[in-house]
Amino acid sequence: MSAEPIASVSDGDEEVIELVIPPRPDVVSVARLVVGAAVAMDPAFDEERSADLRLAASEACTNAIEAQLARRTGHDDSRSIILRCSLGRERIVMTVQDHGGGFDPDALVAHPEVTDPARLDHEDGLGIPLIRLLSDELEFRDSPGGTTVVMTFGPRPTTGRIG
Amino acid sequence: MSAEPIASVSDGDEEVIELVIPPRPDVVSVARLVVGAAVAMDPAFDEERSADLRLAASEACTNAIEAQLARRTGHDDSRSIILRCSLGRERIVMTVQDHGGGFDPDALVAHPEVTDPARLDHEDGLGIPLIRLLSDELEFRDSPGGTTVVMTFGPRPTTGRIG
Amino acid sequence: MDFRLEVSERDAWSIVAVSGEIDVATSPRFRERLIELISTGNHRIVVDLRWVDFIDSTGLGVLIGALKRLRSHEGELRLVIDDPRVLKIFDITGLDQVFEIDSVLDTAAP
Amino acid sequence: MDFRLEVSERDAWSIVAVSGEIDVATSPRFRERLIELISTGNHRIVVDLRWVDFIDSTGLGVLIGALKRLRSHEGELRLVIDDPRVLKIFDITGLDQVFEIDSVLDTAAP
Ligand SMILES: Nc1ncnc2c1ncn2[C@@H]1O[C@H](COP(=O)(O)OP(=O)(O)O)[C@@H](O)[C@H]1O
Ligand SMILES: Nc1ncnc2c1ncn2[C@@H]1O[C@H](COP(=O)(O)OP(=O)(O)O)[C@@H](O)[C@H]1O
Repeated sequence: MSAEPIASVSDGDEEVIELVIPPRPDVVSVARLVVGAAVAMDPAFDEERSADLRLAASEACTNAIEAQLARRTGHDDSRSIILRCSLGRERIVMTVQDHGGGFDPDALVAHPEVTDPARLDHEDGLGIPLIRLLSDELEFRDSPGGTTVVMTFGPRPTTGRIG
Repeated sequence: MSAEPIASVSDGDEEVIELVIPPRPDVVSVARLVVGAAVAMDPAFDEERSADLRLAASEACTNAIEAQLARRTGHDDSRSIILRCSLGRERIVMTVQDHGGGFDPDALVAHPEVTDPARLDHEDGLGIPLIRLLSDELEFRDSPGGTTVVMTFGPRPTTGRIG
Repeated sequence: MDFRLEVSERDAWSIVAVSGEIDVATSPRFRERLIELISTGNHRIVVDLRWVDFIDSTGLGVLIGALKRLRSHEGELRLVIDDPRVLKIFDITGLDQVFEIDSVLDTAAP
Repeated sequence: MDFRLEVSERDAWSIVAVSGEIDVATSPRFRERLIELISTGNHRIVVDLRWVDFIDSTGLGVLIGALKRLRSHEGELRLVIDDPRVLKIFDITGLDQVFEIDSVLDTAAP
């Protein structure tokens, strides 16, 4: 390495960190680590907001992995999952792309509210509602062989509740 | 998420984790985190060997970033750096690809040995010798616009010394 | 990944102390262990989450499943949480109204 | 990234306690601080690396530069290292023969 301190990169409009992982449950923690490190690059996002992004990343990657590993129509369990964080001005766009065969988010049937005793019959179904709450914008796009979840985050931490 | 435990991926021959980062000094720590997590997926590599791989990754990514940020012929400071860990059977191949304009590793002039007082005139020049020592195999390949460093590691920790 | 689970007894309660991260990789072990405890007759369970750094919806699902099983046995489930980051996910999902949550072990297993 | 540096005085010695990770991102601050100390007349320096989790060749380069500057002032540089992972990089580079390394602060700054 040179002895001189390195000039920092000319501040472009956007910086991208991308992580490509196999569809294995034990790499979701790696995804969270990378998201935490990416968020730390923007001082507008504090520790609490960083936790929101790590949680959203965890949920989206978990869904992507589950879709690819499930024996579902069109799934491809050999393909990688791509997590991408694009850092703009006080705005982070996080995308998770899978090859899980795709799904229709509008066709999802909502479970009863959590305070309804019948809700206890379902261990699942909290992932997408959490992502929706944590992000400022959420979009599910069809992409070749699967889905790309596009989540946009501003620096303000979540305060609302599901439902 | 489904309530059932997920079946693990059918054990292919190789699993790949890839990290794409901008050429910024503060992302080298992210590269180390990802390498640490990748190595942890292979139980044949212990904590000491994992430290070897993290150090080698740090050195290679630092060189890649410095080459891209230096005003050197052919460098491109807007391009990403790609770190890839391929996990095979008790063997990890780590590559770092940059767009730093390339260099000739054989033309590097070695500094005096560290015990020679004249060595103190150089703060640099320890990176590649360290990578060479830590890895089982090291290769510098020309790649479009820059270099791809290919490092191969077995599970045995380093015990030698430079020089 | 960092995940550990220890079970101890305290009067009528089984205390399940979890540490590390509860996610899709670790929750199968968490679920298995809770089901095993409940099916061997431990129907008053405290899950101590004070050393948990991270929990996502997979972990919440395990706790929901445990609560359902325990209720069907007239049992009880209590959680110990003192980290505001962990508490937040119960808060925003509304699950803080479903689980009995204490911040210290002494009041959870009196 | 996690990097902190604190300077204190102890008899004739300046003690520079570093914690966190020393790499290309943090070593410029490390280098600057050492140069500043030396140029303001502190010529007996202990760098306490006991709370350092990681150091690479960039960090070693900073220490080499500091040693050279101190020698030119008839000064002294000592290191305190107790973590075998940190010691290893000094060992494999041969720099353990170049720096005076102690494992406790008391013998480094007597
Ligand atoms: N990826 C790279 N692209 C271009 N030049 C490189 C690259 N890696 C190393 N070099 C050259 O090799 C030299 C020696 O590298 P190294 O041993 O790591 O020491 P240092 O980086 O401290 O100079 C560097 O100074 C640089 O000129
Ligand atoms: N990336 C995806 N690809 C395919 N199906 C998905 C994807 N994400 C979500 N789904 C579907 O939507 C359902 C609801 O997702 P979610 O709210 O995260 O709850 P859970 O994952 O616990 O079921 C999933 O069960 C799955 O059927």
